[in-house]
Order: sequence, then C-alpha cells, then structure tokens
Amino acid sequence: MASPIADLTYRNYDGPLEPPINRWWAIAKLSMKLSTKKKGFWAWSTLSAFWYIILLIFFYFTETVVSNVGAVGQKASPINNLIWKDQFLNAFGESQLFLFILALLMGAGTIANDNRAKALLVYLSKPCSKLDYVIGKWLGIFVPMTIVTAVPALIFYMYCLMSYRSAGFWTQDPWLIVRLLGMILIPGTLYSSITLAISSMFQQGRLAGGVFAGVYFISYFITLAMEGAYVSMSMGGSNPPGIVKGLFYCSVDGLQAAMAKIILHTNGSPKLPIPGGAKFQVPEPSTFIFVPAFFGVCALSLLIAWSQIRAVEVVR
Amino acid sequence: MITATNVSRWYGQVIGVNDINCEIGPGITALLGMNGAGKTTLIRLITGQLRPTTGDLRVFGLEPFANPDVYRRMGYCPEIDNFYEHYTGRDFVRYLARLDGMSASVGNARTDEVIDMVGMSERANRKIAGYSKGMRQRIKLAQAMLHNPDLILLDEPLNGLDPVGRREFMDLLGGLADQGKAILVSSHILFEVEQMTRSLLLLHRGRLLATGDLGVIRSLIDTHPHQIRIETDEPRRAAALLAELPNIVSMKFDRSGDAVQLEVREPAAFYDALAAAVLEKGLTIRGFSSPDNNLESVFKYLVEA
Amino acid sequence: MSVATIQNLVVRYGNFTALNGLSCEISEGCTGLLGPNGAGKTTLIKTILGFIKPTSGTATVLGYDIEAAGTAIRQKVGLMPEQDCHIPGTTAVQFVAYAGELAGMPGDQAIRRAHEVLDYCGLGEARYRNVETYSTGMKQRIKLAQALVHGPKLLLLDEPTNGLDPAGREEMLELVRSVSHGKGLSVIVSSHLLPDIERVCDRVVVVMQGQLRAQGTIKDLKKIEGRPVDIELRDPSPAFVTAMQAQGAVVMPPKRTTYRIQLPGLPEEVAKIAMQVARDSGAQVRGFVIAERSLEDAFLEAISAK
Amino acid sequence: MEGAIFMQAVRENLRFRRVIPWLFLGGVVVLGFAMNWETFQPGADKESQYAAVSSIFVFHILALISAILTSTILNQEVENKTIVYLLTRPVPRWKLLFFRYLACSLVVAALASINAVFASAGVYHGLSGNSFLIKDIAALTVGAFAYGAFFMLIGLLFNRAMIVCLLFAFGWETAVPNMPGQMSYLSINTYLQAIAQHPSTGSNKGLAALSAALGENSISTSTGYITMIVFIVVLVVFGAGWFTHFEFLPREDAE
Repeated sequence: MASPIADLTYRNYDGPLEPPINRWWAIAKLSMKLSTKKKGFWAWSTLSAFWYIILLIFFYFTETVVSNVGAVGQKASPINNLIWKDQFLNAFGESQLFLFILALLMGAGTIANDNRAKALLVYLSKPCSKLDYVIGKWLGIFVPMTIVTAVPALIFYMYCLMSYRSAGFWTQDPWLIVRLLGMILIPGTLYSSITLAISSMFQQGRLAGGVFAGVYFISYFITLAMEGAYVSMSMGGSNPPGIVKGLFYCSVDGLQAAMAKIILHTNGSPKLPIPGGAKFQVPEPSTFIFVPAFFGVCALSLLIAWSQIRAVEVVR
Repeated sequence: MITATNVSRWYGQVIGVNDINCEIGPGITALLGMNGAGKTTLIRLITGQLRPTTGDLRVFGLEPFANPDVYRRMGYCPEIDNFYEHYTGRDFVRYLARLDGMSASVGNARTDEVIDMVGMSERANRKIAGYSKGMRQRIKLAQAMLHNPDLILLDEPLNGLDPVGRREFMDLLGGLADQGKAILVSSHILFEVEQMTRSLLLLHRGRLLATGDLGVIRSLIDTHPHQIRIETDEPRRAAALLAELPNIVSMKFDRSGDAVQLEVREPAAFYDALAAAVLEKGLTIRGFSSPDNNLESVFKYLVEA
Repeated sequence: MSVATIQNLVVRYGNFTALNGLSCEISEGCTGLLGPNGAGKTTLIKTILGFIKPTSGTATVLGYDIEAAGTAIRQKVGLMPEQDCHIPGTTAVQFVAYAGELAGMPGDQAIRRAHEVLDYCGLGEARYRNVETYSTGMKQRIKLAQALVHGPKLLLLDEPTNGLDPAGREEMLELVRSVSHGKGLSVIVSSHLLPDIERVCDRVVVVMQGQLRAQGTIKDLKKIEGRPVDIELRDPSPAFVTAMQAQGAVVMPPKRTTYRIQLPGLPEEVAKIAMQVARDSGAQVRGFVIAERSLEDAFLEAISAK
Repeated sequence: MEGAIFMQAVRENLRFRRVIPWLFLGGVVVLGFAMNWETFQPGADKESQYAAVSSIFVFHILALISAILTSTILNQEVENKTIVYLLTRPVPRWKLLFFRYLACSLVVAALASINAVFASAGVYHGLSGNSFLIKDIAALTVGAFAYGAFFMLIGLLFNRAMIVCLLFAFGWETAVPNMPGQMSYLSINTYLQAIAQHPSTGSNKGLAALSAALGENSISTSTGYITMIVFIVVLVVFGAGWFTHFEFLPREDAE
C-alpha cells in the first residue's frame, strides 16, 4: 500500500544497467567534455585554421582585383596556376604548431593527472578493463583532434568545389576528397598515441607536458636544420642527398608532413606563389619507409602506455 | 614553550585562525576541532611555515617563521601523506637527520634508534612507495623525533595506525611527555585523545573555544546536561523518587518498561541523589549509565552551543 | 545466504605471501574486516574485485566466481578505496554520474541517480564545485557516493572514517548503518577504529598474517565469563578500591576512572554495595553497567592468540 | 649539513630514469648529426661543422635540460608537498635553496658538456683536435648556472613554472638572439655564444638563424662572462631572499 509520504532514505538503484562491456565510450565522452570546456581548446582550434582564412582572403582580393582591372584575361589570375592539393598541405603544415599545443592541452595530462588523483582505482573498481581505459582515453584525444583538423579543411574544400571548378579544382585530382579524409586522420592518430605514452609515464601532468614539449621541439630542430641544409644546398645548385630528405621527416611534425605528402601524393609547393619556389620543397618521401614508421611509432607508443598503466600498486 | 597573543591568520578572504591566545607548556596537549576549525593552520603557524597575519606568536621566546633556532628544538609530523616515494624509509630518515645537522655516523645511529622506536626496524629498508598507511605514519613519526626535540607537533599522528600500533605509540608519547617534553597532538578521534592527554585546546571555526586540563574538562562535563539511563525493574517508582529533584529536566520511559531515561542539569548533585535513593529508599537498579560522561559529548556540546 | 565465500585463498606477490590459505564466509548484513596493518585486508578486497589473481584457492562473490566473472562482480560491487581518489577536473556530480556510467548506467539515469546518492551522502551545494578543492570529509563523501551510485549489492569500505571529524564520522557511520540494514545491500567495512566497527557492524572477521583468526557476531566476541560489572567514578579513588576489596570483590586495574569489579550476587545487589562503599569512601558513582569486553580487547586477544 | 643537501640533490638529479633520456639524446642524436654534418653543410671545415652542431643542438638541449631539471630544486617538492620536511629543519632557507641550486646546475652543466663532447667526438672522430670544446664547456657551465638561476626564480614566482620555462627556452631564446638591433642583448644565449665565440656559419642564413647568429653579436668574451656572472649573482641572491621571506606552502585545499 502506497504511503502518502515517500520514503526518502537510501534506496537501491533498480533502473536499467547495460552489460559490463565496452565502457570505453563513457571514458572518451568525459575526456572530450573536459577538453572542450577549456577556453584554450577553442582559441587554439580557431587559430589552427588561420592559413585557410589567409587563403580565402587572398582569393577574394585576387578575384576582386582581376574583375576590376578587367583588361587582364582570366588566364593571368594566379588562382589558375595553383596546385590545389598543395594548398591543403600548406594549411596543414601551418596548423601543426597549433595542433601540437592542442595535443599538449588535451593529452599531456590525460593519464598523468589520473595517476596523481589515483583515478584508476575508480575506473578499475567499476566494470571496465584496462583496454576500455586505453581505448577511451585514445578516442578522447583522437576525436576532437580530428574534428579540429577536418572542419576547416572540409569547409575550404566545399568552397573551392563551388567556386573554382573552372580553375581546375575538380579536374586536377577528382579523388582529392578521399585523400583529404585520409590526411585529416593523421594528427589525431599520432598525437593521441604519443601523448598517451608520455602521459602514462608521469604522475604530474606538467612534467608530462614538459617532456612532450621537449620531444616535440628537439625533434623539430632536426627538421629545421635539415630544411636549412636542403634550401642552402638547392640554392647552391647541388642536389641534396637522400639523408637530408629523410631526416627532414624525422620529427613529430615531420612525420605528419611525410604522411600528408604521401596521402596527397605531392611534393608540395611554396606557400606564396614565387616562381621557381618548388625546388626548395623537400619532395614526397618513400611510402615504404614512412607509412610503416608512422604506424610503428603509434603502435610503440600505445605499447608503452599499455605497459605503464597498472591496475593496482602492489603493496608488500 | 609556545605563547600566542592575539594570533590571527587568513588566506585571502578565508580565515584560518582568529585571535588565538594561549600558552602551551610541557606534557601532552591535545588540539581538537572539526575539519576546517583551524588546527592545521595553527600548527603551521607554530612550525613557522606560515606567518601570523596579525598578533604575536613565540616558540621558545622566538619567532618561528623560517627560524633554524626554533627548528633545532622542534619536531614536526605533518598531516600530509607525501614522501620521496623512491627512497627507502631508512634513507628518508637519514637524509632528514643530516639536515638536522648531525654528522653521517651520528645521523645513521640516531636513525636506527628512532626507527626502532616506532617499530619499523625490519621494514625500513623497503621503498616508501610500497608502504601501507600505517607504515607511512610510523616513518613520519620517526623523523619528528630524530633530533630529540623539546617540542613535538603531531598533526593527526594516529590516522591509519592499527589498534596495536596506536597503543604502542601512545605509550611512546607518554614516555616522552614524562621526560618533560611538550607534545602537541592534533586529532579528531576523541576517544584516543582522552586516553593520552592531560590538557587540551579546542578550536572552533578558527577561534579558541576552550582550553584547560582534565580538571577543567571534568567540570565542563558537569556543567552541561546529561542524558542518564537507569535500568531497573520498577522504572515508575524510580521516576517518582527522582522527580522530586530540582535539577531533572525531563523523564522518559522505555517502551520495554525496564528502564527510564532522564535529562539532568547538574549531574554531580544528581548522582549523589541517586545513590541516596538506592541506599535509603531501597530502590533496586540493575545498572545506569550516561553516554555524555566523556570528552566526545563535551566537544559536541561546546561546538553545537 | 552468504554474500561471499572464500576457500583456501592464497595470494602471492613474488615471494611475499599476502593471503595464506584464507577461508571465510561473509554473510548478508554488515561485516567488519579487522586486522593489524599488513594483515592482508586490502589484498582481500582487491582479490574480491578481481584486481589480483589468486595463486590458488577459490572464492565466489554474490554467486560469481572471482576469476571467471570479474566484470560481472564489479558491476554489482561498490568500492570505497582507502586512498583519496577522484577523476581530475570534474565536479562532484559529474564525477559520481561518470562512475555510474562506467558501471553501465545510461547517461540520463546516471545524472539523476548521482544527485540522489549525493543527497544521501550529505553533500549539498558543494557538489557543483571541482572535486580537487574538497576537504578530507567531502572527499570521503564523494568516494562513498561513487561506490553507491550504481546500486551495488555489496559495498566494500576501506577505512571509511579516516580523516573525518567527530560530526563527520557520526554522519558517515549513520549512513553506513542505514544503507546496510534492510536495503538489500551488504557491506564489508575494514577499519582500525574499533568503536566504529562496533557501531555499524553485526559481525566481524579478524584476519592476520593472511589467515583467518576469528569470526562471529560482535555480541559473541564481547561476552565475558563471570559477569563482572564496570563502575565508573567521577574521579579516581584508591579508597574505593580498598573498600571494595574489603567486601571481597576482585578489582581489576582501572581504565581511567572505570573500575571492573567482580562480586558474586545479582547486579541489583552489587549496585547497592558499590554505592554504599563509594559513599563511605567519598567517591561518586557515575555509571554502573554489566561489563562487556570491548571489541578492542577481543581483537587484541584474537590476534595475539597463536 | 650543506654536504648532505648537495649530495642528496645531486643523487636525485642523477637518477637513472632522469639521466638516460639526456644521454640517449647526446649519444644518438647529437653524435649522429655530428658525424654526418658534412653531408648537410658540404664544404664546411671542421670548426664550422662543430660550431653548427654545437649551436643548433647542444645549446638548445642545455636550455631544455635546465628547464626540466630546475623544477627539482623547488617546484617538485612544493607540488609533492614534501617541502614541509625540509622547511621545518634547522637549516637556513637560503642554504637549502643555494645548495640545491648548485647541485642541479652542476648536473645540468655535466649533462650538457657530455653532449658537447659527443658533438666534438662526432665531428673530429675522436676527443682531440677541437680547440672549441673547452670554451664550449665553459660556456655551457655558465649557461647551466644562468638558466638555472633564471628558471629557479620563475619557479619561485609562478605556479606553472615549467610551461613558462619551456616557452622561454624555445620561444624567447631562439627568436630573440636573431633580432636586429640591441634586442639580442636580452637573451642568455647571446652571451653564451659570446663566451663560446663560435666561427660564423657564413652565408647560410638558415643555419645562422638556428644557431642564433643572425643578430649583430659583437660582445666580447669577457663582457659575456661578466654579464652572466652579475646576472647569476643578482638572480640567486634575489631568489634566496624571496625564499627566506615568503611562505612556501603547498596549495591550500579548502581545508
């Protein structure tokens, strides 16, 4: 018989419970919720699209100028000489620093802070496994990272598809959209793996962040040094040896650039339409070395993370 | 040894302690209070990690903030649970012994001594990372006693110790107090404090609510109302006999009919009257007891008042 | 019906044996798990949850085998760990709801239930604040809340009152007591504070050096032979002791102002004698109860027996 | 007592897990590049090769090592709350800070010098023949102390010290020395390069930018030394004063 006054003391939960498998989605969801709450996330995400914006402004002005001057024929517009996929490559290259900062923001602390807060005790006392945890954390970085890379690229693609079919946008490479979808996955895949590995080795998010930044910058210096060497050799008229081209891609940024060039199948072209600038571009690297290298780095990182995450400290 | 005059300390807008006046001498003094009452702040002020915002605090007549002369005579067991996790317990204490100004050999000998005192001799060579909470507490206590200080401050020292460890530790503190050392123990596990202390300081919301030794506490106990339960086969007769007493506030009978519950304002007078009722009026009782006849209820009474 | 059955459980870490052939039966209701530091209590809890694979022996929890059905067990069990733990960067509501989702609750149900559980745990407006700013007492509450959120059938509490002040302890114990009685929820409490165990538990299991030392109801453990009485005086009184001894009473060493006295006769008679003696020797009787062994004494006896 | 503080800090910094990444960096990256530098800068003589490797790698790694290891002086202890054990001992606070700083800087100098030795060994295929090595080690040691003092002060003043330090090490220290005019005088690296007196990288602008040699760097060795020593002394004295005077408590959890 129902009493008019409800019993508000403790009651058990008897609502629906999903079977205790695949809890990773809950973990990924929370990771994303927490990252997107940070102001920095939105600021750096927006900034990462800046090259697309510059391109749009450039296009706008060129067109205005061309139509106003009028006398100059359509052929003379620099837009007609563009290699379209290289515009995506350049925008990607320009966004790399920002994507790194995003990775630092989202990923560096992800496991390290959990270690500090002993959050694993919470995770593992619930029906979720170490695999759920790793997958969840990985997706928690991968998904936002990929979306941040994808949104401006796809918007730019749509814009170009509408406006510049006459300038060869479609005919240059009809498969561009497929290649783009591949390129978009690169930073998410690499960064979520690397940050998980580094983060899992530390108890403090800041230390993990410091080390991640160290790895990024030191390897970035290699790329910079090789670029300097490549450009100066090319200017001097000599053909830079293979090692220079190879090492150019041996950094966190370089590896992504290598993958992007392989996927887009291009050597790249200069950011500003300088005649003859193409010879300063480090050419597309070997698919057979860098595709396995890229996935090797990801796999190795995940392996490190897997071995570092421990369910319980064994108290002797 | 410790003299506080109008000591206040606040953090930004949050007040830690407010206008504390007290003196702490040799023997064990308990520092009581709820979470957030300012116990830790007061201890941090005394150990010179903080400066009072206003007022004057002296330890051995000196200002304690960052003052090595004070630390030479003071041992401190913080409430934190953090160590150099990759050190062994022994190395940790040894290092702190060196910081106390001991030479390596003296430091090592003294380390072994204090580690033995806290019963960690066999386990001291393991890494602290693998220690249980109780072992961590012991190591923290060991380092507080290293340089044989005159004043020892212990912030929640008994947390995580098992009953055997607690007993050993209280005996150890008792022994130190008998040597004339001043020991200030903060705790909120009252039945333990009751067992070891002679005097206490009670903080509430940053203010000093009560100070005194056991005698003072005793009379405090007597000035607040007591709940007394008398077990007897004739509860109504007992009630009739006792109802005449002026200091009884209320009476209640148990449903089972073999006990009566009284609220009494002046317990001292009441207990004499009860004895009289039993001895002179022939009231038979099986037993009586009061849950309020202890420190815990005084504490509750004072804090809630 | 028993909640957990443990048979000959052996757990080794390397060459260190944490549990050495432990067998016990934990029945419904509230059970206290006692033992000195390092006795294997925490290891037992971790093994029950399937964190640690036992070297040998078997155990079933809520009818599931611990080796075969770890996740199924963890969905029906709530753990409140000893250490402070939380999910960094969340508020209490988020944290508890998240714990519920991890256990398999749908997201909308989890939020609703999180609020409900936080109400039981007495966490008010602070629930919208970041967990990292919490005080010890509040951290304990959210730890309990995250253990309760998915409506477990068995709740494991490791030192639930650690770091709580008297008022907080009171509330926590009251809460544990209320959830463990008549709500279809069994509780295992591991604690060093024996008065706490005494307050909330019906039964205890004493573990030492990885083996079972004693188990039974608290009532049984506390019984003493010979029906002595405890007499509490206002102040210590040697005169009272000598006078009682003159009456033929056996007086045991006092604990503060409480004297344990053995004297033949019904309690009513003894009470009368004691009061008379006290009055004659100028002491005041403050309490008179039939003596029980404190749980602490029972515990110390259990662990020192070889 | 001073000895104990110093030795403990040295041991803490020389823990295997901490040192191994730096040795790896030196033994693989620096040595590898040094051995093959001629490929990247054809026709350059050994001095220029060494100078390029040293400026590009060794000096940047120095800043990185310093940024990461300096946090062990204080920040790590504050964050880990273990600082209370040290602050409540009869040691004057300035001594605590100073000897930990000394130990940390020496370890940083040693690790950076090992990198320099790797660079030299790679270019010269052996340990002899490099007249720059000694000067470089001197510059690295001064640099270790200067970065150490600066980062220590940042650690005393800010909560999120490591991020600030890394931004300084990679942002400020790579950009400012290349700035025109007198801006370059505001970078530690400028003075270190003055002490090391590397030969110019010639017309190669790309490499010059990386080796922080684009700016007008006309500081003499002695000016470099004097400026750095004054800088170090001022910062350390200021830091010690600050540490003695102010409270260093782990962040107060709303008690």
